Amino acid sequence: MKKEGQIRIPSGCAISAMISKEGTRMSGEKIIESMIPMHDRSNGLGGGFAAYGIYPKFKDLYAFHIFFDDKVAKEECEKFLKDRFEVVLSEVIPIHKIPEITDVPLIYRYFVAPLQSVLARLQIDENEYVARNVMTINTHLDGTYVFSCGKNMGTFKAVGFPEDVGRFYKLDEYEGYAWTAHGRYPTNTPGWWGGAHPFALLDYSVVHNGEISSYDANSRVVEMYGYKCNLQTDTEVITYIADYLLRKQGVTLEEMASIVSAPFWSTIEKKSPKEAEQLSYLRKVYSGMLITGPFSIILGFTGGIMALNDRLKLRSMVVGEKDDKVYIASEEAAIRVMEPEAQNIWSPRGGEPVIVKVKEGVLT
Amino acid sequence: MKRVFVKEEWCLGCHLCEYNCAYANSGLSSMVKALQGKPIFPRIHVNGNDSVTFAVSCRHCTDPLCVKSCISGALHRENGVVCIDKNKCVGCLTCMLVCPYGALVQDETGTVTKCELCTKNSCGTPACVAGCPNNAIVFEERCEE
Amino acid sequence: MSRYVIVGNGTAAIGCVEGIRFVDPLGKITVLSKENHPAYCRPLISYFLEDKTDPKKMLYRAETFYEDNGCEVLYNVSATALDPETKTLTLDSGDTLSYDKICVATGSSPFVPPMENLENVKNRFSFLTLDDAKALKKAVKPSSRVLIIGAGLIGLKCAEGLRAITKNITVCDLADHVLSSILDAKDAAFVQKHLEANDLKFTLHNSVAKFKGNTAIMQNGDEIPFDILVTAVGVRANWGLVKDAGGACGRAITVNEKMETSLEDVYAAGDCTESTDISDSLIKVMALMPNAYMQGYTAGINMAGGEKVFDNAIPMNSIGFFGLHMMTAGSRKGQMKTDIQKDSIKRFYKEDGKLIGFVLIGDVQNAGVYTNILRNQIPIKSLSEFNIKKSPSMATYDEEFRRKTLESVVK
Amino acid sequence: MNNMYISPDYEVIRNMSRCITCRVCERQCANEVHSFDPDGNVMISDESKCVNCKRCVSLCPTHALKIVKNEDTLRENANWQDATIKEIYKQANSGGVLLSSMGNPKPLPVYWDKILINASQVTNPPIDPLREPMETRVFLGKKPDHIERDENGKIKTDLAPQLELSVPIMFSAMSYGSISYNAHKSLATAAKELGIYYNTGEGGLHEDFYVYGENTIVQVASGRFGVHEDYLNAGAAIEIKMGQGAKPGIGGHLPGAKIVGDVSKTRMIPEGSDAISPAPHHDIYSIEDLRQLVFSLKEASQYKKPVIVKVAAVHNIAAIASGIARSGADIIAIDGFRGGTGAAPTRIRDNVGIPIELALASVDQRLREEGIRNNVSLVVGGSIRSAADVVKAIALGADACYIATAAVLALGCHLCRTCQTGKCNWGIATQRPELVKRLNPEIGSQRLVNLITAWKHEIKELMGGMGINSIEALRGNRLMLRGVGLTGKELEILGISHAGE
Repeated sequence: MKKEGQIRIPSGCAISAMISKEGTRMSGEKIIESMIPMHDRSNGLGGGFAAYGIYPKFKDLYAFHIFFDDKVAKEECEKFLKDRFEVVLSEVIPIHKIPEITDVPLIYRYFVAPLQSVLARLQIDENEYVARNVMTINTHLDGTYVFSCGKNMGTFKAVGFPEDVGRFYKLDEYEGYAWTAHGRYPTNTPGWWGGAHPFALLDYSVVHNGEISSYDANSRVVEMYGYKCNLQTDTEVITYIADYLLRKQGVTLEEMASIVSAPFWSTIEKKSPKEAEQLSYLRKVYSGMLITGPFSIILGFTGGIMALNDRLKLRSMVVGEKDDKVYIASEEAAIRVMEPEAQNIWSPRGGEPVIVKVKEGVLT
Repeated sequence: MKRVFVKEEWCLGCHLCEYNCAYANSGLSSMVKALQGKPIFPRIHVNGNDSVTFAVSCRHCTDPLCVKSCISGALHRENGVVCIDKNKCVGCLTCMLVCPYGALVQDETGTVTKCELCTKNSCGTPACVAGCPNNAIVFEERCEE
Repeated sequence: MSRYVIVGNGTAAIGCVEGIRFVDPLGKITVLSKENHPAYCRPLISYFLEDKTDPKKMLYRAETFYEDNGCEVLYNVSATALDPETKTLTLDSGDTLSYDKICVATGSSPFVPPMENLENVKNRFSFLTLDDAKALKKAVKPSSRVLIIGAGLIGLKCAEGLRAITKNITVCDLADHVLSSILDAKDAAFVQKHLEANDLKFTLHNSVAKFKGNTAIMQNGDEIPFDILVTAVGVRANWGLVKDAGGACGRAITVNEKMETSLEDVYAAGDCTESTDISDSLIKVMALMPNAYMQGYTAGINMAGGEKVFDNAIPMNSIGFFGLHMMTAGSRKGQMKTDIQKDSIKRFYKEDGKLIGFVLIGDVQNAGVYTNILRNQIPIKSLSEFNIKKSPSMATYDEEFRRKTLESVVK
Repeated sequence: MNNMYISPDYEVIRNMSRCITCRVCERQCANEVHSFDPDGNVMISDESKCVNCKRCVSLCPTHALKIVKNEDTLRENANWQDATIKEIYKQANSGGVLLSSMGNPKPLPVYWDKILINASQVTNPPIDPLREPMETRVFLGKKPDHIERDENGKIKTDLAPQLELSVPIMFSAMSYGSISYNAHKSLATAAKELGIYYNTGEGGLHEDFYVYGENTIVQVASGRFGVHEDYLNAGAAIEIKMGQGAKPGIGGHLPGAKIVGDVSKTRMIPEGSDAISPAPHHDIYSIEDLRQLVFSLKEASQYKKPVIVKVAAVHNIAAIASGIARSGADIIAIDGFRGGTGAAPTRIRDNVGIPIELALASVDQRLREEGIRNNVSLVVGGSIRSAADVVKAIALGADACYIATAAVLALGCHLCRTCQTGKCNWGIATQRPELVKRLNPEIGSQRLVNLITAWKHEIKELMGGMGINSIEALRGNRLMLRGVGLTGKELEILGISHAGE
């Protein structure tokens, strides 16, 4: 069977997220539990989490989480890294061996900083530098897969049910101000660890439930901008779109929402002329980044999360609150597990972004 | 009330209206049976000269001279449609003498025949209109000028 | 509520009823009918003779016409006097009828010139009313010899009708050609030939000097024996009612374009009136059915308070004998253009660039186009074509007129 | 033998038991095939004149007529086929270049028919266009690489001039002269009603049609007929015609007989003079010359109109397109070898150029590889025959499609391919007033509106089936296509997988 990257694999999913607006760091326990009631939304072929604020000690370093098929791959990759980065710390990511998770690859993390000399020569910023190198590793280094490369954040994923993956990575021992989780229901993958979600690039991570119909239109557009859609998954292309728009084009989260989940022309025409002009400009200029077909995504980034549905709301997604915490999940049941007293539970409309940011100043 | 109007700009002079009319008012189920090998007496006629053609049928005047002039009471209006009672017509042709448009003709019976907007047959939309290939004949409601 | 009285029950009377009702749905209308029939199509009486129609079909309007239009009809009633001062009408019964507006539509009566011993002729008939026709039809047998005095429209139409019953018909006239009121001698000869081909015999420029039993002694000495005599010399307007009341009259009752007589609230319409022929601007009695209707209708509208003028009367005739149709309109003077074919004659009369009259014999297709040009005095120059050899049609008019009539609702 | 008799291609079959001698066929045939024989009181026909345009068949009220292929044949020969031999006879008779019209009729591969479209099942839902909004609006023109913000942080929204289409279909260039006034009027009014565009072709713009300017693309071709400042500013866009799919590499020739009245006035050439468009633009012998013309036209139109460069699909089309994309042009129109024409040398029509499907796929891919796909919009034409072809073209990477043959078919054309005679019985490819009036633009435009509306419905159905609710999510979405019966090379060029993969 072909794995992710060799063929496009559709999948259904469960997603979940929690965030503290005060920046309070929470253990991964709740987010793991939230996936239990949504067990049937996954089929054991992939689960994963993204956590923000988990590496405060290394917050200025890029944390690379890497799967290696074997030692040879690891050595080759480490050589690659050494030529380009200052590796401050390399270590095995601690795991808890459990019978539910098998075929475990080598899982390492590296806290790195780009070599300033190289950066200066290339005249690009460090984010771009990191992104390009990660893309190169994932495209060209066989048996190596960088699945997380942001600062003070990390993703953890594996083949298995998400609640098992959480236990496997001992996420109850991490503390983050924002968490997202994903349970996967792919239809024809043999199950590859790299294919599990979240998908991350730099500090952007995406968990996604759905199957987008615009995939190749989107992927061929982002590929024009240097991204390589190695996995051929929705989550990957959505992450690249987010990276391109937010990081490279400098659009706001709201603007990004109005591009990928664009309001219908008929809706735009009903807005005030000024607003209509902005919205229609974005639709025209970034028309190739409109995403159609069902999706509910939670985009994680440093300092916040954004949840977004497709414009027709073809996938479920609910939001709830309690105090400074905001919870988002495919099902209300998952929210109730994280916070039985959750209030203001609502279902955002198609294309209506739910952006939650940690209070300014808390994270610096 | 809907009437037949003719736009000479679009008349092709194909004369199909005449044949469709004659067929529609023949009461027969096949055009071939109705028209083959016989003279036809359509209620619409393609007129014209070297440069222009157009079909002419009864205008269904709001104040029809023919009805006023009819010496037998055969011509009358039914809901605005100028109709002829062939039973009463004696073929005096006074109507032809007064109609400014030449919309009435004498048929093989010696009596006068004229367009009744296909209200007396099963066409629905007048046959000339339905069959005109170029919309030169239309069936519309228009206001009196 | 206005009270309308219409004296007469012919075409003009019906036009008058329809005119009144166009404006006033409520006013009381009383129609006085001398004849004991609902209005019928008088010109059809010849067709009645040949069974092309019957009294029921001859009705000018539906049987329910009077009821539908809220009219009271008094049959077998004539009016004997009109008093415009008191607005009353005296009936032959001696009763009186008061009115707000009155229309005199009394028509005409046969005019018979004095002929010696005429009063002793048995089987003598006029030919103007349905009753005349009924009586005549009853009297004529296939073997009957018929003598018709008058080769005008009435006489010849009568002859045509009787021809369905008997072959023995002779028509005499003082004039030297048939249909002298509408045709000149040349055209009349063409028509006469056709009539003779249909077994009618003529003795023209000749008239009855006296009667001797059932034989007419002609002026030229000929003797014509007959079984049936029909007098169809002419008609005279029934103008007495107005004239006796002091109303202006010429050869008939004088009316203006609104059909008003010189008497206040007294209108007149139909064969009893005279009006201006616009083709030659002369005042004429135009005893024609279309005119009668238009006059009656105009009178009716004005009587009921509406506004209507009828100012384009022309003499016109459409008539056919034994399948030969002829149509005439307007006057026969001015510059004449002629197109004579084997079986048709067309004559046009122009004056000041306008068509003032025409005669069509044989080919009468779309003659209404000419009538319209004549009646509306359309300058011939403005026509896209006026080719007398061609049949008239909408193509005869200019483009503007065509567009107006073909692309919009017309009156 | 002098002037070899060539048996007619068609035979007129009249069912005498149905013919009512109404003579409609006679009155409607500009080729004078039919006539009435008063002696026998029958209709007769001279089939040597018949071009099989079906006007008589369509109008015969008793359906007494059919036109069939003449069964008179030469001895069968797979190599020397009938048509081939007859062409030789014709050339031996005349000594001339063979002329024909409309598109390439040869049985060359039609890739559209070997590409199949995807639909959603189970893992994501198809969308019902009757229940959910389904967008087909498209903007053609250059898109910026970066956004800019004003001092308040608002995005600056001044965009290079764009064409807005309600549905990604436009009527492609057909000149006034090659087609009739009424055909142009039909196209113009339909384009306006539909919210799309029609194209003047190279014959200028009749003054009556300036009112449709917002929906007009004015063309500048090598003959520069009817080109002046007002003309350039009259339309919504300006198209430089470098080539045409039906006859790449050659110009045009409208015979003087058709340069009459308004055609002459509109083209700004004397009545009766032949209108000859040179093969090249004599001011464009290279790509840098094109850039100069593009900017000359932009100058003349104050940079308010997008400039389209139209080229025929030829062998190195990807490189040509890349050059155009860097020339300042806003839109590239590519015309495939099956595109129609009013007149072309038969040999050129049937043997020069490449299929639009392959050209489109390679151009789209090339522009993406060069990162300049957003510099230009891509419009493709050359036998787009149905909504499915449109969907496939968009999925291969086109922004919109040009249709012309389909449009004239809607107007009544029966593809008899004798436009060059000027005796079009359907009032389309003719200037004879009595024939021109046969196309009532009211009917013509309604039929075009119907056609595009029908296609729009079908496009929506197809998109909905794929779970796509806006056309931009279809553009370049090649995953939605699969090939059948195509070689690996063909699939590679098309950038699609084989069905079943």
